[in-house]
Order: sequence, then C-alpha cells, then structure tokens
Amino acid sequence: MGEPLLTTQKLSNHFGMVCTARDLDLSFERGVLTSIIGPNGAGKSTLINLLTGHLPVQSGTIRFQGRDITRLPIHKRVRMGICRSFQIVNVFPELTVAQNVMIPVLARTGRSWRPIRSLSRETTVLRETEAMLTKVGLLPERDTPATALSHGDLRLLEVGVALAAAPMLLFLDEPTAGMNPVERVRLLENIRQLAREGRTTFVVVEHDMDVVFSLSERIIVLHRGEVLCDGTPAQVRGDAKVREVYLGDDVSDLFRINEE
Amino acid sequence: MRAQTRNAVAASAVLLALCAVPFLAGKFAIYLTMRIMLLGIFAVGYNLLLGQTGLLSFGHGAFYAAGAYGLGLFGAHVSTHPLLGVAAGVAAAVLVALLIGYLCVRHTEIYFAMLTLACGMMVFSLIWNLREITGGDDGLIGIMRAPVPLFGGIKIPIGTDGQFYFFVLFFFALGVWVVHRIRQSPFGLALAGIRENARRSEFAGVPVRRYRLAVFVLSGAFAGLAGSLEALLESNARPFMAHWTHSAEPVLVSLLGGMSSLAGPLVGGAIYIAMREIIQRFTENWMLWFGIVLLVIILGFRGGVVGTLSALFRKAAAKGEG
Amino acid sequence: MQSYVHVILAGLSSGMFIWLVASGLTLIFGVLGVLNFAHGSFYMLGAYCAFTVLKYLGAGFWAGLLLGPLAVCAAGFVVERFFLRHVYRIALPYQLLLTFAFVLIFDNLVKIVWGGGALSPPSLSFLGGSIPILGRNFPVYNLFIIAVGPTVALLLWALLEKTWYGRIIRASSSDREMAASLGVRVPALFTGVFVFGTWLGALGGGLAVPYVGLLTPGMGETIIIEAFIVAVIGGLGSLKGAFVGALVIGILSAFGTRFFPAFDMALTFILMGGVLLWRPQGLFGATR
Amino acid sequence: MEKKGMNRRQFLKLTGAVPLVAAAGGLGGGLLTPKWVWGAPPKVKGPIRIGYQAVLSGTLAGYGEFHKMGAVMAIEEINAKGGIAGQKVEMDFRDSTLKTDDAIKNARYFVDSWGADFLAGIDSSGQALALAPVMAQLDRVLMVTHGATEKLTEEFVYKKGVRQIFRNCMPTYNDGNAAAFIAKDFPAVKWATVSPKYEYGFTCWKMFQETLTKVKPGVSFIAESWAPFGTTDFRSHINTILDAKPDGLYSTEWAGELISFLKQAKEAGLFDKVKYVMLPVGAAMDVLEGMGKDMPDNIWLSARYYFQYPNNKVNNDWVARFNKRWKHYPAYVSETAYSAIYAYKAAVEKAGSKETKAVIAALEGMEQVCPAGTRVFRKEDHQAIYDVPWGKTKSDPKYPFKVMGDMKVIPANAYFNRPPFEGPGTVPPFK
Repeated sequence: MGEPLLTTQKLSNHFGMVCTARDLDLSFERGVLTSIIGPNGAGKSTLINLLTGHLPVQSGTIRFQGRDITRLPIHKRVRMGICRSFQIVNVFPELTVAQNVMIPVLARTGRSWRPIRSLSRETTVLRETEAMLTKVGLLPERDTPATALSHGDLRLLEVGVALAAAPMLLFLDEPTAGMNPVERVRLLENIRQLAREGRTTFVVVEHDMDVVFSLSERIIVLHRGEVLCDGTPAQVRGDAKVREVYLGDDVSDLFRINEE
Repeated sequence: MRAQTRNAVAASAVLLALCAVPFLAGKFAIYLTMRIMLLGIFAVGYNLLLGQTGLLSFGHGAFYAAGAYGLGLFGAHVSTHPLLGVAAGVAAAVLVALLIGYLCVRHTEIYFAMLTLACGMMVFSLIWNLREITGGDDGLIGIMRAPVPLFGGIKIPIGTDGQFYFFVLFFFALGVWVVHRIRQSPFGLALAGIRENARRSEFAGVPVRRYRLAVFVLSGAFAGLAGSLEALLESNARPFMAHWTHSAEPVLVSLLGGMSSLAGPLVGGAIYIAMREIIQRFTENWMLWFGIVLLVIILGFRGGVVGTLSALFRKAAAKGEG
Repeated sequence: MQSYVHVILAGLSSGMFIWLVASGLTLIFGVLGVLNFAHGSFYMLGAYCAFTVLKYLGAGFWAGLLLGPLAVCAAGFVVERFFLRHVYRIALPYQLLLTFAFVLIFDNLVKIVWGGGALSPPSLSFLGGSIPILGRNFPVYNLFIIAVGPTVALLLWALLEKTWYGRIIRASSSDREMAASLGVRVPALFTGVFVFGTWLGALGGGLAVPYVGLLTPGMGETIIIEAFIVAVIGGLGSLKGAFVGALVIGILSAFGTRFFPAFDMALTFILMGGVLLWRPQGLFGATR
Repeated sequence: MEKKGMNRRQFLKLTGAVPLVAAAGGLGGGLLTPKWVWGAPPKVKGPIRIGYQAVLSGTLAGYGEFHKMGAVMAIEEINAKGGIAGQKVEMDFRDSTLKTDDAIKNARYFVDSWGADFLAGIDSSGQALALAPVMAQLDRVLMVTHGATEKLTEEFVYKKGVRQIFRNCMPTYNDGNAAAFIAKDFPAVKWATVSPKYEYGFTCWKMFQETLTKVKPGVSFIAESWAPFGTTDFRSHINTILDAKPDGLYSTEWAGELISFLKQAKEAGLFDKVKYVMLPVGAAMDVLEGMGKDMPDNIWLSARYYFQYPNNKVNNDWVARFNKRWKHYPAYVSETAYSAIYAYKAAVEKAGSKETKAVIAALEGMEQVCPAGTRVFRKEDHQAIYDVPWGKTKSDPKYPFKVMGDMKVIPANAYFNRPPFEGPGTVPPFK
C-alpha cells in the first residue's frame, strides 16, 4: 500500500504509576479501515489522544506522511489531515447543526479569519456544509441548535464535524456509543461508504465486536498499553492471547463509558 | 429577507434618532448621549470577548487608558490632528493589548479574569508612577479638540459639544457596524465556536489561542477608541481609566443588557448611565437604589434586558401565529 | 536586624489579618463555587456592628467581637437564601455582578445608619499598648492578630477534617449530586456554609476595629481585593493555599514597602500575575 | 441559511435601543429650559441656583457631609434674611465621588440641565484640575472649597486664563511653605516624611524641602515613605521612618488615613523617638475628633481652617451657631462651604448681576469677612488669601479631643507664592 500515513516510534505514556502506552511502534496505512480494541484501561483513548495531540507526548515520536508531528499543536495536525471524533459528544452546543459543521470547513479553507465579510456570502463554504450535512443525513436539521438534537443525531453530528475537516486520517472514538440499532446501522453504512470513497482513512475505537469485525480490514488489540495482537479480523479472532484477555474480563466492562 | 430589511430599518431609525439628538435635546442630554455612545463603543467591543468568545476580562481599562494617554501624549508632542490622535490612541491600545494578551490568553475562565485584572492594575500603577510622562494621579489635563483637517484645506471644527457629538457618532456608528459585521462573519463564528467548545475548535483546525489573542486585541482596540474619544470629550486622561473598577464597567453593562446580542451592551450602557442619572436626581443615596435596580435586573431579566425582552417578544409572536 | 525583624512582624500581622478575611471567601468559593464580592461588605458590617456593641452599648471589645459578627450572619443569611441561591447555575460574571450590587447596597446602608464620617474606636485597655522587641515597640494587639490567624486556621482544619459536618461539607463541595443522593440537604448546607463564611469575614471586621483603628463606609473594598489576590495565589478554594498566600503577600508587601517602595502599588498584582502564569491553579489549587 | 432567526433577534436588539435614546433625550429636554440665558436683564432675577458637589460615598463620605452642613447653613441663613439681592437661593447637592468623570458630569448637569448660576465644592485636586477646562467651556464660576493643588490657580487661572475658577480654601502653600516657616525654629535638622503617594503629597513635600532649605540652611531630608491612597496598614511605613532616625517627621496624610497612621505610629512608639512632628492637615475636625484623647501631645498641626481661630466675635458666634444647628464642631470644609455661598452673595450684590462675567469682576480683589477671618481674592490667580494657625496639640477639659496650643500665625502674604509664579521672587521667603 506504499508509504504509511502515520507511524509511531517507541510512543510511551504514563499516568503516575499506570502505564497507558508502552513503546508503541505502529503504522497506519492509507485506505485500510482499522479498529483498535482492548479491555477497559488498555490505552485505546490514550493512544488516540497522543496521536491527535490531545495529550502531550512523554516519549517517542509520531510521524505523519514522513513529517515529525510529535510536538505539533492540535490545530496544525488537523490542518495536515489528522482529525478525530469524541466518545462523549463534544460539539458546539448552542450553535446550529450547520454552524457546527461550518467551523471546520471555514478553518480548512482558510476563511475563518475573515472578520467583515458576511457568512451568507461564503457560497463555497455553504455548499460544502450542505454537502456534508447531506452525507451524514442531517440536512433537515441544519437550523436546529445542537442541544435540541436527539442522541443519535448528535452522534452523527459528532462524526460530521470531524469529517468536515476533510481529514486524511480520522480517528473515531466509539462512534456508535449509546445509539439505537437503526441509527447504528445508518452510521456504519455511512462510514463504510466514506471509506470506500477513499479520501479518508478511518481508525475506529469500538467495544461492539459485531461492529468491529464487520467493519474492519485490520484490528489492533491493545492491553495495558501494549499491542497484544495486530492483524486481519480472522487473525485476531484466532489469537490465543486475545481470547485469554477477553475471557478473563467481565464483558459488561467493555460497554462501560470510561474517561473522555 | 424581510427580517434583514426590518433590521436595516431599525438600525437606520436609531441612527436617525441619534442624529436628531443635538437638534432636539438639551446640552446635557447631548453630553449624556455622547457618554452613552462612548460606553457603547467600549462595551460592544468588549462583548466580542465576553459574549462572543466567552472570555471574562477585568483588565480592559488598561486599553481604554492607553487610548486616552496615547491621544493625549500624541497631541502634546506630535500633532493635535484629532483623527491622527485617535489613530495613535488606538495604536497604543493595540500594542498594550498585544503584550498583555500574549501573556493572558493561555488561560481561561477565572484564571484569565484574574490575570487580566493583575495586568490591568500593573498598567494602572505604571501610569500612576511615571509622573514625568503621564502627570501621575492628576493625569493629562487640557487635551484640545483641534478642528479636523480634510483634503483641500477644509477644516471641520469639533470644539463645541454639538460639533463633537457628530465626531463621536461617526465612530460609534462605525464601531457598531464593524462589530455587527464581525458577529455575522466567519471570524465571528469561529469565536462563537471557541466559546462553545474550545477543545473541539482546535480539532476543527482553529488555532484557538491565536484567535483569542486576536479578539482580545480587537476588543482592546475598541477600548482604546473609546478612551481616546473620552480624552477629547473631557479634555483629560487619568490613571483611574485603567483601574479595575473601570474595567468592570463593560462587564456590568454587557450583563445588564445581555451579552448574547449586539444591542445588549449598548442598551445596558444606556440603562447604566441613564439610571444613575435619574436616581441621582432624586436621592443622594444613589448607590443603594442603583444596587437594588441591579438586583432586580439580574434576578428578573435572566440573560439581560435585551435577551429577556426579545424572548418575550418571540413568545408573543409565536402565540400570535399559533 | 531590628529592622528586618520588625518588617517581618509587620508582614506577619498584616498577612494574618488578610487571611482572616480571605478564609471566609475561600471557604465559600470552595464549597459553593461562588466568588463573593460582598465578602468585603460583611467585613465592613462586622466592624461597624462590633464597634456599635463596643462603644454605644458600652459592652467592651470581647462582647463586640462576639456579638457584632453574629449580627452580620443575618445579612449573610438573607443574601444567600433569597438572592445568591438563584444564580448558582448561572455564569460566574452574574454572580460577581449580584454580589457587587450588594456591595453598593451595604456601603450605602452603612452610610445611612452610621453616617459617612470615619468612626474611630477608643484605644483598648486590654491588649492595648506595645512591648519592646529588640529595642523597638511592637503593638500587643498585632501579636494577638498573629496568634489569632493560625488559631482560626487550626479550628477550620479541625472542623473540616475531623468532624461529621466537615466531611459532609467536603463531600458536597466535590460532588453536589452525589451528596444530595446520599440525603444531604445541599441547599441548607450551602446556606450554612455561606453564613459561616460570612461570620469569618465579619470576625475579620470585628478584629479590624482596633487593628486599622478606623471605620469608614467603603472600608471593605480595599480588603476584598487583597483577599481575592490571596485566594487566587493560594489556589481558589484551598484554605491551606489562602493561609500560605496571605503569609506570602503580607511579608512580601511589608518588605516591598520598606525596600522597593516604587513598586508597592503593583507588587501584589505582579505577584498574582507571576503565580498565575507559572501555576494557573495557584500554589495549592487542584489541577484542572 | 440561519439568517432568519438571527436577524429577528437582531431586529429586536436594535428596536430595544430606540426608547432608551428617546429617554436620554427626554432627560435633558424637559428639565433644561434655560430661562435666563439670553440677554441678561439688568436686575438679578431669581432664584439663584448653586450646584454643590463633594464626596458623599466611600471612605471619605464624611467630608461631603461636612461640606453640606456648611453650605446648607449658609443658605438657610441667607434665605431667612431675604436671599441674595432679594432672590431666593436654591442648592442642588451631588456626590462627586472621587472620580474625575463623575465630577465633570455633575458640573455639566448643574449648568446645562439644572440651570445653576454658580458651582462650588470639589475635594480632589485631580477633579479640580480636570474641571478647569470644563468650567471655561460652561462659563460658570466654580468656587473650589477643598482641592488644594496650587497648579489650579497658578497654571489654569493665572497662566492659561481660566477666569471662571476661584478658590477660597487654603492651597498647598500652607502645607508646604508655612510648615517650613514653622519648622525652621525647631532644632531638628534631619527630616523624613510619610505622605500620600500622589501629586498632593509629592508637591507639599517638595515645597517643604525647598523652602526649609532656604530658611534654614543645613537641614537634610533623609527618608520618604509614600503611602498609596487607601492604605490602612502603615506599619511598614513607620518602620522606614524608625530606621532612618530623623529629628523631625512631616506628613501630609489626611482624613481617615491620618487617623490610622497616628494610631499605629503611637503604638510603635514613633512619637517617643521623633520629637518634632508636623501635620499640615492634622487639625481637621475629623482627625481631632477621631483621635480624641489618643492624639499624642506636642504635635504641630494646622488645617485650612481651625474652629478656635480667629478668636473673634464673627468666628465664635459662627462656631456656636454651627454647633447648635448640627451638634458638631465645624470642619474646615464646613467653613469653606459656608463662606463660598456668602462669597457669591457678596459678589452678586456688588455686581448687581449674576452674570458670570460680572461676578468674576466682582470677586476679583474682593474682601470678605468670614469665620476664618478676612479673605481677599487675589486678582491674578483667584486664590483667597487668609491666615490659618499652626499649633501644638494639648488637652483641654472643655473638649473631648485635643486642641491647638502655642498658636502661631504666619501671615499668608509671607508664604503664598506670588504671580507670575516663575522666576525669582515668586516663592518664599520674600524680602
């Protein structure tokens, strides 16, 4: 698949005594829909936080398209093409759905610095916003404030805001958490569709194994900050260590909402 | 479209009414209207920071003072050209705001408020102590209102209050228009995004800290504009312009009027000045009554006078339609 | 040597004095999450009430110190129960504005009740006078203040850490909903804490009567800013921080006035700015 | 897009502003009808309106109350005897606070809205200075009754020609120059100061040093400690003085801050170590009463008026009347307020008009017999020249506070700076 999109070298992170990432050497290839799984506290969210700049890197390096981005601030990574969604809905609550999506579009197109020009004249931005809303299926709700949306719509918006930044690499942190089955199917279909279009490479953190195995081309299993297993769904399914970890764990744990 | 037209009509009506003030009202009313407009410029600019971006600053008096002293010192040492003076005042305010903003925008919420308070008070004591330049606590006194030279040797006098009124009105209208545009602009939306969710804004690709600095400096420029105009109006610049009690004024009027709208701080400022004036005519105990009025407004008008009234209006309109 | 010792003593007494005021402010912020601007007014009311008991009722200093602040608690109760309670959920600026309205009201009420002129208490017979320390007189009353400060700190610590009430208060301040679900009547508790904080402020006022030697309407406005600064330096909501912050401010400004007089107006603000830049949560504040 | 919703809100915001502007217009409209501005009639038409402002809020609120007592008493007396030139006198009294913009707003209100013929009051020097250009614009006479900065009369009245400003209270000359004349007779040669950290404090100390150096060569000034406005804790300042070990202490602290300072200095034993202490505004009534019996003995005091001086019928009667009316001894601002109203009465009756120009002409050079003695309004700078005493604190069983003993009076002419206020011969000592 050519040069990897993003690679890490000896990426480590500690919270006090707890190790949440230990010497991780990972690489994400362009166009490969990857899932990250693992029991609670395995370091999945930490990994995303490190890669997207949410947490400062304590040691190790991150390269994106060959460029060292270890110390790059969040917004610069976003501009380079790395974006994420959040596990707990994290949108702009008092703004309308359209405005929510418009902010990343403006930032990406370099128009968000324009102080005098009216938004209503930014026709390209408006068009792109509408296209994005159509894509995630929120066009009818475009003038609704985010606070007034249903939970499922909020999750869609969450993904929509992340997508609007037109990332090359997009991390989705439990995108279907708390969704009802209908909404879940819709969202997954969306993701699959977008992945097929090929502009964006998805990396998904999920607890729902059905989702993981139906969606992914590659699965990374984390355990206590280390990579337990990394391979195709079939390889992972057959891995003895993975079985051991998951059997020893209370399954309900997988659905607990942990921090961030 | 209809709403936009209505909007424009209302704005023109206000502008027209303001233009009529010098011809219809008495001298003191002209003066008070000027003070209301100055506070309006100060507050409407400040509210870009508080209402639009969600940052509470207690240091904007420093930029107001920078504007006034900038104009005063420019007038004393370089030129008494009022427009150049105002430009010098605004430039001074922008400079001070850049310096203070650079330090402060790394924090938010109460820490930002306290940091700006500290910086503002440092500017205050700096002005107080640099007696040779600033005149210490007496301030700069006797700042002149020279005529405004235009092309072709025409000079517009602004010496009397009636003339100066239009000078103020010009900047007031310009200032409000600029803020109105900013609120409708991509930049304004980015600021609102930062207010709603700063972390998410970063993940939308917005360099949050730089935007905060930009809006901080911008609101500082408005403070400087108001300060330089006040220096012309009252012919003085004084250290208390930089004091935190003065920095609290735009906060107070933004809250009074409502910080989520353009008109909120303007209405708040008008209420603040008019109310004090009215109360003072009836009693020496103006603080008591003013305090009581404040209580009533805070508890009775959640979201400020403008916010509450427009919500009521909307409800009534909805009922009418339904 | 004599000079340094006396500068430190002056710093200690003014620091402990600010601590007395800052303690109530900090307690209220820590538990209720409200920055109470009117705390300075309670300080002022405490001073006026104590003075009234002392002078007009002729009951002496200790009675004034006991009864005066108790009377102010009523004002604290009214402010919390009927006004402040309604703005807990609104943004911080509204709380500041509401409490600021009370500053105006109380300042003016004091002027109406006690007159605008400065009131000056007679000198104390007990605790009055001074004793020589290294050949220079130091007021006995200031030593008393230096002793009262840590005593109050100790009592507060014991109250919060060692008693059932303290545990409830701490639980409610870290998680209101949790405390409510455990059957704590949070609103009543908040009123109680607010009134107690008011009492602390008013106690500071009562102690100020001989310390400052002067009562004026508006006397609370200078002290509240100092108390704010102390609370911020120490870390908002942290009593330990406020105590240390008060000591730092007291001693440093005493040295500043003595040795760097050019900066004395800005000194406390420079200090606050420096601390905030270096550690935004203050010396002992919880990390965000 | 979301334009519709936004704009409706916008509309409301803007319409909300309209009634307020209208209200602001209304404020002036009705109340402002100038009845006698055009073409002054030859005879004085009444009523005569005096706008008075002094600080009525905050820590100095007591000063405003003392101003008011004096002014109200004068107006009651004048109206009981038929008013000024047969016209009733009306007064509006406003809180000047200590903010300059409030003082300017009040002045404009008095003149432009309420229709004041004369203004009086003003406590702070900063306010007085900032009002100078405003008074020129408003063209009404302002009698300053408390603000003491010499810059007001020297620069604004004399040099810049703002003829509308007069002052009937003692300027900084007494606090600086006269204090030096008193101090020259002391054996003290090393002086120090604790004074307010603003222009007033700086100016007085400078004047004191310059004059004392001239009249007593060999003195030195070894320490200065400046207390910012609002200081309540003077202990560090006191330490500075004690460390310097001066012979004499000079302090222009005033009002409540002086009380705090004196009490704390006494506790620290300052008055045992420093024998010569001079307080140019220490004999203010609020300080004397505030200190009560705690005032140390043998401190040299002065004030801009002291109720036991001059010991003549006019003054003694007035003090008695004042005491009867207000149950208080008069503060110096009570006297200056009282005399300011009477100065207007004398000037209007002399001019036969209340026109600003005529009244200015009448006031210039006018002699006025007041409780404080005879005031002469100097033509050049509009400063009233009168004498005030210096004296040493002592107990008197007749009063619940310490009074002045060993009274010394230096004639004002000997220490008031003289026009043209620059060059030789304009500052004391005069040949």
